[in-house]
Amino acid sequence: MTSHHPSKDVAWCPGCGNFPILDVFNDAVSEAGIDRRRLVLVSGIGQAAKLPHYTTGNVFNGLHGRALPAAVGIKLANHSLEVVVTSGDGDMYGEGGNHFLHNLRRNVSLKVFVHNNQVYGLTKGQASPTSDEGFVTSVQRSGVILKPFNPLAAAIIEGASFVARSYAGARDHLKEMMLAAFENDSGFTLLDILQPCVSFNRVNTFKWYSERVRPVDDSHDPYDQAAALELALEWGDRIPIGIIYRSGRAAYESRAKVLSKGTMLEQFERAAHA
Amino acid sequence: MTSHHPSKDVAWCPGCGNFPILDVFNDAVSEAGIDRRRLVLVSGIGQAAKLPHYTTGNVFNGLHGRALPAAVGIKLANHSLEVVVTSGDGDMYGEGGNHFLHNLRRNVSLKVFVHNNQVYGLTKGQASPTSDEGFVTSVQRSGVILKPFNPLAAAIIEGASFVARSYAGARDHLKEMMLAAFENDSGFTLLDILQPCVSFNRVNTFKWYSERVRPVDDSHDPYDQAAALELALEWGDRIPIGIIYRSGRAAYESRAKVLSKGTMLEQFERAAHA
Amino acid sequence: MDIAIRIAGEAGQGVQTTGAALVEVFARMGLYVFATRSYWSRIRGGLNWYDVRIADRELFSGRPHCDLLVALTPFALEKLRGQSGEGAVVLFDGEKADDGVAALAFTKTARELVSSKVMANTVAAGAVFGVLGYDIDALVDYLEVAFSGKGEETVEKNITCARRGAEMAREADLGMGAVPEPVKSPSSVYSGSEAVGLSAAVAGVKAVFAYPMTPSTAAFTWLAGAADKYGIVVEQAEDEIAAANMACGATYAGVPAMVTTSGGGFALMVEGLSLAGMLELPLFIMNAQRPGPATGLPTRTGQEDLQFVIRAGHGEFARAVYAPGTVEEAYKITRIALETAHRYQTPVIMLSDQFLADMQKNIRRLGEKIDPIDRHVLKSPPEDYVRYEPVEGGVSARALPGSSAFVVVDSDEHDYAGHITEDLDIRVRMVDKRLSKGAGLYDEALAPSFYGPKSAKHLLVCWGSTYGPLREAVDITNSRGGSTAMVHFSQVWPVNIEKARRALRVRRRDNRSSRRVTLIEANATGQFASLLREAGVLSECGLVTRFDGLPFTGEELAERIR
Amino acid sequence: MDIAIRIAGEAGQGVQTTGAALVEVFARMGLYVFATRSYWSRIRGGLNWYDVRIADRELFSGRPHCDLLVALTPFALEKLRGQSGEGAVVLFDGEKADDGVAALAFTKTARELVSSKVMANTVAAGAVFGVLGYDIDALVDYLEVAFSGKGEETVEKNITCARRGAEMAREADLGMGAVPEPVKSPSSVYSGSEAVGLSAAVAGVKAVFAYPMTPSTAAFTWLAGAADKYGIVVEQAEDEIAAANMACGATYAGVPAMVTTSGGGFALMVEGLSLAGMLELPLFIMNAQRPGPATGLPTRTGQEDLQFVIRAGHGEFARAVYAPGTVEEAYKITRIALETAHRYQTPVIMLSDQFLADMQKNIRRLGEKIDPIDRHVLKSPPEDYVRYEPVEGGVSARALPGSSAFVVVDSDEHDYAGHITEDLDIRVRMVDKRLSKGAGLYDEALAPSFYGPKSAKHLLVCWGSTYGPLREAVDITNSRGGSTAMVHFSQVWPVNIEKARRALRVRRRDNRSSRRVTLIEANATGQFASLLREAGVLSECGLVTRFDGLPFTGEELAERIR
Ligand SMILES: Cc1ncc(C[n+]2csc(CCOP(=O)(O)OP(=O)(O)O)c2C)c(N)n1
Ligand SMILES: Cc1ncc(C[n+]2csc(CCOP(=O)(O)OP(=O)(O)O)c2C)c(N)n1
Ligand code: SF4
Ligand code: SF4
Ligand SMILES: [Mg+2]
Ligand SMILES: [Mg+2]
Repeated sequence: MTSHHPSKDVAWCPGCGNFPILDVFNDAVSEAGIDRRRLVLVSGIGQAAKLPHYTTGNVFNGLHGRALPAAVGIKLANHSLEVVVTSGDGDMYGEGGNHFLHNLRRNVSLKVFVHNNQVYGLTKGQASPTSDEGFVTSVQRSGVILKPFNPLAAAIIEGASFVARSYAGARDHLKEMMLAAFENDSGFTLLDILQPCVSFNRVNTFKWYSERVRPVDDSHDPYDQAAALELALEWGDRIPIGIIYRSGRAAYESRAKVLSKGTMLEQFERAAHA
Repeated sequence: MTSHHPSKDVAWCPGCGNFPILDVFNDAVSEAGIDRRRLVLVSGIGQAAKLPHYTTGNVFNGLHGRALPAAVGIKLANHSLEVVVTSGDGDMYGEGGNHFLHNLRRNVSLKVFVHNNQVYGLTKGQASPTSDEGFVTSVQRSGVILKPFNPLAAAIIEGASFVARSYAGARDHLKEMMLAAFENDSGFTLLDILQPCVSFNRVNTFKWYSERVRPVDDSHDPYDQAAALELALEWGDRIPIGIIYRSGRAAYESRAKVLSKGTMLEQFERAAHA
Repeated sequence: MDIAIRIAGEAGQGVQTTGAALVEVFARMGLYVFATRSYWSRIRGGLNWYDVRIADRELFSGRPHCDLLVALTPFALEKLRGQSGEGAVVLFDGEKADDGVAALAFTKTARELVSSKVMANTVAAGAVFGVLGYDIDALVDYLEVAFSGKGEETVEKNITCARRGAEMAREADLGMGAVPEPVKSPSSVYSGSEAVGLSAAVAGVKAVFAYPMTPSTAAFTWLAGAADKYGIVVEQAEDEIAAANMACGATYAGVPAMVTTSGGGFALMVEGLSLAGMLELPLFIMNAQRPGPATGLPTRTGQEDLQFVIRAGHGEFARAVYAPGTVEEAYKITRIALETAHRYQTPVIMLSDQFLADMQKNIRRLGEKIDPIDRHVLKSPPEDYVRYEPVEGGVSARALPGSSAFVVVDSDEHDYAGHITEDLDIRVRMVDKRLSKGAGLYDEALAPSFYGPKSAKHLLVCWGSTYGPLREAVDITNSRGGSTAMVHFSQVWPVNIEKARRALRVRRRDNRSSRRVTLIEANATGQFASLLREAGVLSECGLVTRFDGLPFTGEELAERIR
Repeated sequence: MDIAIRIAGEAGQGVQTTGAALVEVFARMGLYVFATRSYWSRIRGGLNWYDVRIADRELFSGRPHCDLLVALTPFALEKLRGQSGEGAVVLFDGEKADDGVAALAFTKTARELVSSKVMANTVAAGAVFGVLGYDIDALVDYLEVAFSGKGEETVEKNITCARRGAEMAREADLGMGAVPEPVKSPSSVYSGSEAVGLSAAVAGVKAVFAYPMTPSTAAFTWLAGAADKYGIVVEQAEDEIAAANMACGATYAGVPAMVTTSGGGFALMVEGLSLAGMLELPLFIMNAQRPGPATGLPTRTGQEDLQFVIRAGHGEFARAVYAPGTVEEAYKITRIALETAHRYQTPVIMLSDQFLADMQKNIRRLGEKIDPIDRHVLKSPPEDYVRYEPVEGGVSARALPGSSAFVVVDSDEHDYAGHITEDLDIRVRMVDKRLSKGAGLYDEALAPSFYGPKSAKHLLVCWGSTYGPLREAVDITNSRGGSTAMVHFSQVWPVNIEKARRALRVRRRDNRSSRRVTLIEANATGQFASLLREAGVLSECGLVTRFDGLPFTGEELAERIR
């Protein structure tokens, strides 16, 4: 695979948890046999959101918080494309929270990979929606007093097709999760990836995560919503990673009548050449 | 209580579920002994959001979807005020979804009454986030294919202090819930009120709701999150109404250091007269 | 010869049904029709009315006073009687009324006759026919078609009601003197919203994203109804921010897309607009204006967002802003707007308003056959394709993702390949590239149209939906011995100085017109006047404004521009 | 006599620490200091630099070329060497280098000397002192204070490093010829962001809402740090829409509130701005500009949002827009902006930019004692108080909720009491009321300031942060025999025609100046020039622009305005 002008200069800090995610992503895309020319990487703004520039594919690097609506627009225009959203916790759950919420419900087949470092990296260390209580920053001087946002639980409740968590420090696990995500074509596919930020999060470090992450039990049935919720609500000494939930709902594309006649792009081109 | 120029002309349709809500609201405010001069009614735009004009109190009728941030601003400026948000399902959960999500986490002591008619009333009947699947409208011609948003479950998961549901057709229950809401001063207080829209929702009618709503069992412990979630996820033949959840978390105001020295308004005035 | 009929009552009472039926019938009869709607922001109650004006020549505007008022409620009677013309016939749905008002008890009649309250509307429509003295058969024919789906009995009942209504009017001796003779008017009735929706569908718009907002919802709803026929994905977004960004995504992927909204929703799309400017996407937004600020008057009309939409968005990028003046133009300009967006790969905004969105007129049938615009995309892009090749004129070749090329777009400043850059030399080149599109847009900007005698001493200038009222005002004033002509801009940005000066008879020397010039705008501050000054077109002019939320009418304007 | 020092390296390498230390030390020594920062949008790597300029007279701008470059990485050396002035001293943190570059190995030295990589910064600072020939004791004194909290050992180590750095420079015989003599310069250093934050705190801002966005975050962060001291609730909003609406709520409840953002965030606040216009709330927004469109260049500077912020928001309402030119003015104008917002009960925007936000200068100490503005609120409103009493000038008496009055505000068009209305006569009166504030704002608009000889033949016009560079350019050109003066607008909306004409020597007759006029703007399209044309102030002028994201400098401008 020759790389198509990927930015040579990677803007991440040495040691950042984004590097292993990028590596594993490249592996997983190859292993899944995804045609990079049909791959569209959609992102917002943030450190995680720069990933598309460091790999090969089509890229839509949009506005902070607005990766999801752009991705939905792309997928609805041409649902034959593999649309992967790569985003940060601030981008996806903060500024983009309303889109996250409603796209869980909309259930368009997007692969949504959130690099969750529990902090705003690019803007230098303010609290993000997933920052733990007590997390001290230049703005949250006495520590965060908001309850951390629970993306997995929200996704389970509001209708996502596939909900998983992995960790940048567990490469094999991460690859397995990405491959499972690529395989799921029945709607919104959320993979929340715990990602240490070595520059601004001195609490949730590689060590911190490594001591806590635990793969979910093989016995866990991802179709069991109550069990999934229980796992999703766990956070602290044990942090479950793995496929937490599958809803079994049909994807938006398969339910929207007009898409059954081909992609909108094909429909346009048919009309144009008729 | 003499009314202060409340709009004489009520713009609701005859038979609308908003009327009993307004009645009960007035009763509950009186019964709770709330000083109307310290009461601030904050709303966005929609049919429900017109309520403040039909009763007596201070009114901040802001933008569609933006009642919550305005209410938070008011409460943080003067937390001695009783701030009640009155909103519709589109206003609060649709356009305002991101504020809903993050204010659950922020846990400022607001009383948030959502008139949930499962439809956009004021704009003539499009689907709202809570519309049931299959609901047919002028826009959703083949019926809604998005999964209905579950506000109670979201509120339970993301940290609201108090989560309840009632029904416009159950006046006593509704009053009880409003009184309980007024009593809760430890954070975000959500009361979702099922409200028939006689003009645009021909599915979820008074009859439909009446046949389904069931008060939660006395044995239910609202501090039990798992049990609360189970109730919140119930929807269909049985729709639980009552106090679903209490988190026991402390309110934002009691945790923000700067507010311990009096309201910001007092602090300003102290400085101005120093 | 023309007659203005006003049907007025509460929301939800049938004003809409009756008005719409009359419009259709009159058009089928061969009369020229022009209808407007006036309504409160509520579902029941309040005061709504439907103005149906008919004539034996083409109409372009409503009239402030009606010749025939049909008041369905006491409130409607009270509020609108004073706004009826001298000698107007006033019908009231009741059993008694003041002098000069004919109490015709439509509801009672319908209840007695066919045990239906709803069919009071048909009685009223019949009464209108009675008053005007038109053959009731035209209405009967229409009712047969309109209610055919509801069964024989319903049809019969409606016909009975219509005939009875006409009789009641005749019995009460309410006949009007002269009425317009049916001629060979075009028989297809369209509203502005329908014209926009149809044009978009025909042009090959394949994705429509919106969040409901009056008065833009009508176009959105029309497109939802046409989705299956034309093959359009119509998705209600969670908010306007989503709508704009979804449309950006869809256009990136290659399909023409559209967003419909009104001022407050547009405000939320501003960041997305700037995104489209940076990504060079053919984003197309229709902003159907209503009076502001903030929520303002949701169901009223105005032209208050002109300067806003022209400058909206942080940073600098090229755009075009159109403002069609009539139903026909709404159809024509929607396509032009989409074409411009695609030719220049840049956002385009179309300003409509409640007046244009809701106005109805019978015109020649509009094309319904799909005839997609040219998207100007590369069929087989080269392997080494880069999205932002700097070229003369600023418009780089456009490829689509999923083809043989990688398509990289970025909201950060980017290099030719679309990748994020901090190279400030490239920055300068990219700014130049993006802004150089402005030259092409400027050259191609639509010339303003001229109506009236070339030699007129007083030039009246307007833009957007004010076209019709002003055109009538020109005719009225000239018929009264005045010397007026009008200049109408259906594109308001960029303003092509040469074209504008020519139309306005402006001398280059001092930017003054050789005629008296008056701007007509439905806002309080004269936004287009400022724009002409800024563009260096015209340094001074008079100004006539209206900002109460109602549209101008020809008669009113004729009074005010003397 | 002045010297420009540039410390350059990667993000996270200590550029910031070294630069900031030098600024402080020089100011304490009695030198005039002016510092700017240039950085990429990343946390590590890339190329950042800190420009510290020192002189024996007041400074207003940076310089394009430095006299002393301290390159901490090969990349910094490669990129910036060419931008050093003729005969500049170039230090490189390495063991060998090309001719003309002194390899001083700061990192190696620090590691060997005190086993710390971080203290390479102190070695470098010492070397700067060595090159300049200033007494190292000034730096030593500073280090004692700066590191006193970190313990005796750290202080000692730093001192050792500083002394060694100075020695290294001397040993390498790198002494510069003439350097500015310390004089009695003011010793308090502020950045533009600190000045804004401090002014807001002093003015009694009690609620600050923001979503982080470079380059506005510095002011937000400063206020977070001052929250306990001044009593301010500082809350990070979930998005910019929330921030604007939270501020609207807080002002309604009676406390001065502030929102900080940059262009893209401002775009999201536009609907909230319109809300404040309708509700008549004293919303105060600081927009620290950066180059766009969209994400653009997050850490760079520009003046591209002028027209946008002036027209932002649907519907029509009055507003004021300020654009301070210097650190002192940032302090002064922040207060004026808050006062104007409260006096007129209308939104006010202050345009800053990355250049102003980050620039540092030593000036006389700014007031730190709280001195709240007058909110113009009724102490005991009457029982029958109505919020929107129509009064001459449009500013109704303002009461607060929780007092003896009910305060009703509504984003719909409303009656005097604040309740929603569909009465179109009231609508007209309310529009008139809201817009009539414009007259007062117009009268009170700050007159532009003038600098240079009254008789100058060439007038240079600028607004906002371009003040400093242009002021230096005026001095430079005049010292070279030119005849230039400058006019600076620190308020850009409304433009008071009379005041502007007077400053610009414009004749009423033909809107031309009796001098040659050139506008200087950090955007590509000359937005302020358009504004002056629109306002009817000035019909023609020259234009000098810069839009690569870097600030103007005096020298560069002097070259370009010949
Ligand atoms: C509308 C808007 N608001 C704010 C910003 C500034 N901004 C850029 S990235 C970012 C937060 C990034 O946090 P996250 O998404 O968690 O990404 P990370 O850098 O941590 O990977 C913010 C606030 C912006 N670019 N646009
Ligand atoms: C920014 C913006 N978008 C859209 C609208 C139009 N609008 C007004 S109310 C409403 C929906 C109302 O639905 P809901 O909140 O459920 O209230 P209901 O009328 O059903 O009580 C919409 C879409 C608006 N006023 N502002
Ligand atoms: S700031 Fe944090 S998230 Fe960003 S690149 Fe550095 S380590 Fe990674
Ligand atoms: S439209 Fe529905 S919600 Fe609105 S007033 Fe009528 S019945 Fe009530
Ligand atoms: Mg993050
Ligand atoms: Mg609703």
